[in-house]
Amino acid sequence: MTIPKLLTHPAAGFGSAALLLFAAAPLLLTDFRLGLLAKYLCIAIVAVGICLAWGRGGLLTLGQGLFFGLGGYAMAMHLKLADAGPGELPDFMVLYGATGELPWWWRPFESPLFALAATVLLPMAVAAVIGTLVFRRRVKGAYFAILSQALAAAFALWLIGRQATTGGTNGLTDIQGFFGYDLNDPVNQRTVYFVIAAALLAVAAGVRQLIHSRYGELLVAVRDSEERVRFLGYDPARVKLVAYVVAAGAAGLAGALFVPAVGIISPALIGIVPSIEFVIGAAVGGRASLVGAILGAIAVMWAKTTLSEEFPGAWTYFQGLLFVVALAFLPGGLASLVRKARERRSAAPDDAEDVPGAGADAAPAPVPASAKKPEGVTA
Amino acid sequence: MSRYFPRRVAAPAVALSAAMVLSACGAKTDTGSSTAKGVEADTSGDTVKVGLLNSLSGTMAISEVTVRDSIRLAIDEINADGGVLGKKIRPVGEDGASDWPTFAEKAGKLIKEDRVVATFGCWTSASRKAVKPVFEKSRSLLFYPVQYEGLEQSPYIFYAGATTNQQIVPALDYLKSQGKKSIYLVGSDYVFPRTANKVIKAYAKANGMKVLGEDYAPLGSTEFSTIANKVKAAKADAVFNTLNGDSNVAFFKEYKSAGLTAPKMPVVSVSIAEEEVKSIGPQYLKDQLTSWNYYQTTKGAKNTAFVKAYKAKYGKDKPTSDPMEAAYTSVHLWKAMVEKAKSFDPEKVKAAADGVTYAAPEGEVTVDGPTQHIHKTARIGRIGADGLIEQIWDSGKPIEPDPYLKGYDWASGLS
Amino acid sequence: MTELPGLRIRGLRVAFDGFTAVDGVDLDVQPGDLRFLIGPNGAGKTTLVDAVTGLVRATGSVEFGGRQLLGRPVHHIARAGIGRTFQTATVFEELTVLQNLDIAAGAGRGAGTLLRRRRSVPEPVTRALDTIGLAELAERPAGVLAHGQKQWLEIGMLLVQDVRLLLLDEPVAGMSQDERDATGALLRQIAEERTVVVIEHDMAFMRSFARSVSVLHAGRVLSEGTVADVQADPRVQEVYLGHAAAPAPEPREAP
Amino acid sequence: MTVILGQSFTGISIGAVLLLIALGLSLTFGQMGVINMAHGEFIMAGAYTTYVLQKALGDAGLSLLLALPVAFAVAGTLGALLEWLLIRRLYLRPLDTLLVTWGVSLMLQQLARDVFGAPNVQTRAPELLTGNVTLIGGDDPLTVANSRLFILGLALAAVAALALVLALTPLGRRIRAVVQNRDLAEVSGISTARVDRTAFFVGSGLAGVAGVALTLVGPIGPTMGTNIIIDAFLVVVVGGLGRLKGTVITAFVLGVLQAVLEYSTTVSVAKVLVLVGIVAFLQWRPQGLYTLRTRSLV
Repeated sequence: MTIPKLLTHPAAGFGSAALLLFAAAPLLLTDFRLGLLAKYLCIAIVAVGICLAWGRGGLLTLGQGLFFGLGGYAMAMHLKLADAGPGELPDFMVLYGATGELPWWWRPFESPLFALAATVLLPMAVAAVIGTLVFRRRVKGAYFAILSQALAAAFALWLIGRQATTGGTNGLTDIQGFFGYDLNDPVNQRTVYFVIAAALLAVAAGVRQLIHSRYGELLVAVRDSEERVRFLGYDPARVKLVAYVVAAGAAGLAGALFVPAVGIISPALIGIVPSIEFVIGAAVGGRASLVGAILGAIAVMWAKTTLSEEFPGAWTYFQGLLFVVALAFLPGGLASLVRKARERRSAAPDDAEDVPGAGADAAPAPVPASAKKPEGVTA
Repeated sequence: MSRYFPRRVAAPAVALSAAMVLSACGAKTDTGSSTAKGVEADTSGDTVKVGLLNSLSGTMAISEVTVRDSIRLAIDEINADGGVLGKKIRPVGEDGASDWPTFAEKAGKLIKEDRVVATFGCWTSASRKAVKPVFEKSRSLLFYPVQYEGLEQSPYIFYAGATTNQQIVPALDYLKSQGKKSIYLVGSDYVFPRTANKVIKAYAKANGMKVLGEDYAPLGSTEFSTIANKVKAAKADAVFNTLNGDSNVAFFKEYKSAGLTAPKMPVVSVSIAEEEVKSIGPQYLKDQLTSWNYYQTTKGAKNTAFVKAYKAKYGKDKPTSDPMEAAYTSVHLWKAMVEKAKSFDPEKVKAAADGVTYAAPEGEVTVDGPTQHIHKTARIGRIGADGLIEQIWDSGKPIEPDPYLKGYDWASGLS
Repeated sequence: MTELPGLRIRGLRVAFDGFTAVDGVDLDVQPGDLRFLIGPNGAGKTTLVDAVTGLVRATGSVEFGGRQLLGRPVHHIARAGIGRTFQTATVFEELTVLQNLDIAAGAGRGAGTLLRRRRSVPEPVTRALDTIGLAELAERPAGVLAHGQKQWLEIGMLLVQDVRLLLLDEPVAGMSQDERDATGALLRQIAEERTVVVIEHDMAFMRSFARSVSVLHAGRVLSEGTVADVQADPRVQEVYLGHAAAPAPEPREAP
Repeated sequence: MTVILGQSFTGISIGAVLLLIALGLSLTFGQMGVINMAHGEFIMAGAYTTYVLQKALGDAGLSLLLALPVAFAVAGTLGALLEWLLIRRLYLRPLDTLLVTWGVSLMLQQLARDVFGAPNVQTRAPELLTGNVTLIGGDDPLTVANSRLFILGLALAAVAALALVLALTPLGRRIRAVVQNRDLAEVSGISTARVDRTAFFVGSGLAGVAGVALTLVGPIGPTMGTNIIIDAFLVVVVGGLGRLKGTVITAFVLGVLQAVLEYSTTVSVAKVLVLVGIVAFLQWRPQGLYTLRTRSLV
């Protein structure tokens, strides 16, 4: 292997990412900025799932807030109960008039194991139910996107309406401990950061494996021509379901890790607007490219923090512009620019290029001539 | 060979992180939080920074921008007057973007990165609840300018707005004195209205008033025909309104369309100040009631000067309102506390707080040390056709803050 | 070699919003046949194939090897050994030729295989690559293939899918004469082991390669038999040429 | 009894508002298949047009009447501009259109904030429209708000106008031709690009008209569009793409459903139930209430 080849090798990418996340960032950043980075990494975990479901599977998941929220609340419920101590009610319940009894659906979250499992499995189970129903009925494209949005909005409304048991608009806040460790302690905050960074690498590695597997090729095939795949004897509903459920699990995990990193989970993170914001990072970086989606999510979050510190109004314009430019004029995201540049430099085919869909990446799926109508449902 | 790589890399990554977790264990919760230290503010130079934390974008920007403006006015006045303890104040503004986690993040930035000596801001209870742990963990001070639902007393927050017994309870007293026997509760679906309504129901029960109905609309909801129908059918003597923001516009338009008027069934609002009157339109609000501690029309030389200074700085058509006045006052109160303590150190400022007074536009206010709330005068106002609010009743003297309503027997079951 | 199943259609009817596209078709395709379906535009040829493959809802009966197909989901019908192509070649443009074939070969794969990477080329895929003559282009994205090559790739996908019955919708449309001949030879070769039904407008192609022909008109089977039988049928001449009594329909370019 | 009647009318009037905000979408989304998330901001543009006209003219009644055509033109122009600048490049990518127009909506909101200020602005309603009509007198009178009657009338008039335009005018014929078979229409000499733009102009213009009507019942502010856009989309989706009839029926059914649920539960619960109900309904009829059965492959 030549040196340049080594540098572009995926393992080198993972290695340098690990180096950056575990060594460089903690050394260079203040505790506060590291905390912010932890938050960005959580969003990047959601973006990894979106990369799989949307970039590879063509499922525009505009309702990831739902799964992010399920994971976040599952984690926060346990932490609130742990803070309150055995037999005690969380502080907000006392304040907002619960009748002294812990609601039945809170009880299982007293167990740390149940809560931890629920952060990932609960969103996956919900996604499995939604996905089974929706994909079986061949609801797709924009219909699917609007339905996901409606569900996320409904979940946020439901949480808001049940203040005594969910904290209402406040959400669950003022979380003190994380499985016995005091979150006030900067050392523990750092640990939380490391956990999140490791989770991101693990999820990215897992999704990368999926993308490069036969399943990953099949998923791209379903994205580009679902009907054709069906005639090959596959059930596309099941192929899509897997991607959707995995993306939901990633979002749930991200939500769960967001709680100790930021110390709050609230309906404001679940509704329509945050759900769309989850997508923008992946869109800017390159929805079909794993690295693109991750870096895109981090960069957009970083831009939001920085720009909104200086010019709050400008951020909104900038965000709008990002959507327009990234999607209308650069559908492959920044990743497609990088790839083009690399291709121009070396005409020789690269080892890493045998990724399905790498060529045109997120360039729009070819649409049969008869499909000038919106993607929707078929008979 | 690249195809084998994910497992190879994933394994070291997991091992590495496991090692990190094991080696980097900090304090356990059960050992007490002794290792958690407050963040020291930077008071070394000849200026000190204070944080301004308000929503400049998103749904709450409507209200919070005006608060930001009045805080800046107060800071300008203090700087023109020589500053605090000989140091000029440098405001550092942050946008909470109407999003509670963002508030928490920005609070952290102000305290840890900018090392501000105090922070002024927040509006919704949700944003206050989100930043409360941040200020407590860092042992830094927040001055909160808006009336709220009470039942809170953070050691690192000064509450410059009214608590329930300075706004809601007086409004109920006023309705009772007017012979109103039944009320209908309408509010937005969030903490303040729900908690306020709990207080109102307890009061009503003890005072022989009937609560004929209680309805909540999601924040931002603009469809109120059903609620107007329900209110109309209930035939209450008065409506107690804790709706927030946009919803008020739709509610009052619907209320008027349903043929309900102030003489027939007055609405007492606790979230509508001069700024909101302007955006709803006096056409729909004429003669309706509000309960606050300050109006633009409040008498007194101090207020005349405040209103004049505000309009000079921000424009003739800009009204002043209660939260703006409270925010403005909170900056001056902080200055008085710091000067009494002769230090910017939060612990010393807290210790010096009790009994600090300031001649505010609303009249003289006094800090209550134990609760970190302010003694304030309650005022009932009536909205005029010109959009200004005219005071029709006041409590006569500042009311002692009682966030947990300990002084009221009927409130014993509330917290 | 096991007994090849045949296709048996009885009283097939497909209606869209009042318009009946297929109106009571009875059709038998014997195992190992190379059957051509011809007929003017709107005769119901493609709709017939749609109905057999489960794409549109239909009434009547479609049996393949004795198993009823109507009412079953598309992917079940596909797994029962029935494959089809479309008028416009639909291959997965962003995947390579090899990946296209590998997916076609894998409908029966379990989760374990699916979640792993493709390590080697399955034997049927290698064979299909040779059969359709695309071995050289195996690593190219299917999107860059020439039109005819895409059609061959589609046929190749049906081969690795190991279908017993191939339903091809205008496979030589837009091909050069050489390509047509190559395709025809390929179809003959395939028909030795499988049953093939071809929808075609190209009469010269039909004459060269059909073993039997069915003529559809207005949703019904008008005539059936060998090429010669059909050409001699006056009803067929009328449908194609109005009242003229030309001996045979002229070759006609597909649109 | 009065309550039931009153609530039924409330349902109808909620339905009328839904119909107005969804009507433009039934053209741009339902017929042309463009998912325009900035539709809500065109409604906002209509509302601000009313505000500006009233500032300029003073008279509430006159400015409201004048606002109807002006808002149609303003919002329509914005729509045509959006179509020309962005959407026409994206006809084959409906999902990307969704996100791009979302970005546009963000920018339009911020623009409104910068031009008109973050706080809501107010318009005076003409005195005639602030009162109500008593349908049943007596101790428990049943009254109907004039503003609601106006909106109901406006909604029905707009539906009738749109239906007539689609059915009778050359423009309508061209739109239908393009919707049914774009390629064939193109071959028959119809400039599909121009039809697209005109249809988008009309659909967006209808959003502007809805904005004028909303000034009578709700707030006028930068975020007014976001609050209603999803509702509008759901109406069109449930009604079935391409069917005006479906949109009309769905708007009123959802309005009445919302009113009934609001009355028997709470507003929040009603909203959640309606949303979940819609998702369940689409399970049962994924193509909505009314559908066009065609032979199209995808």
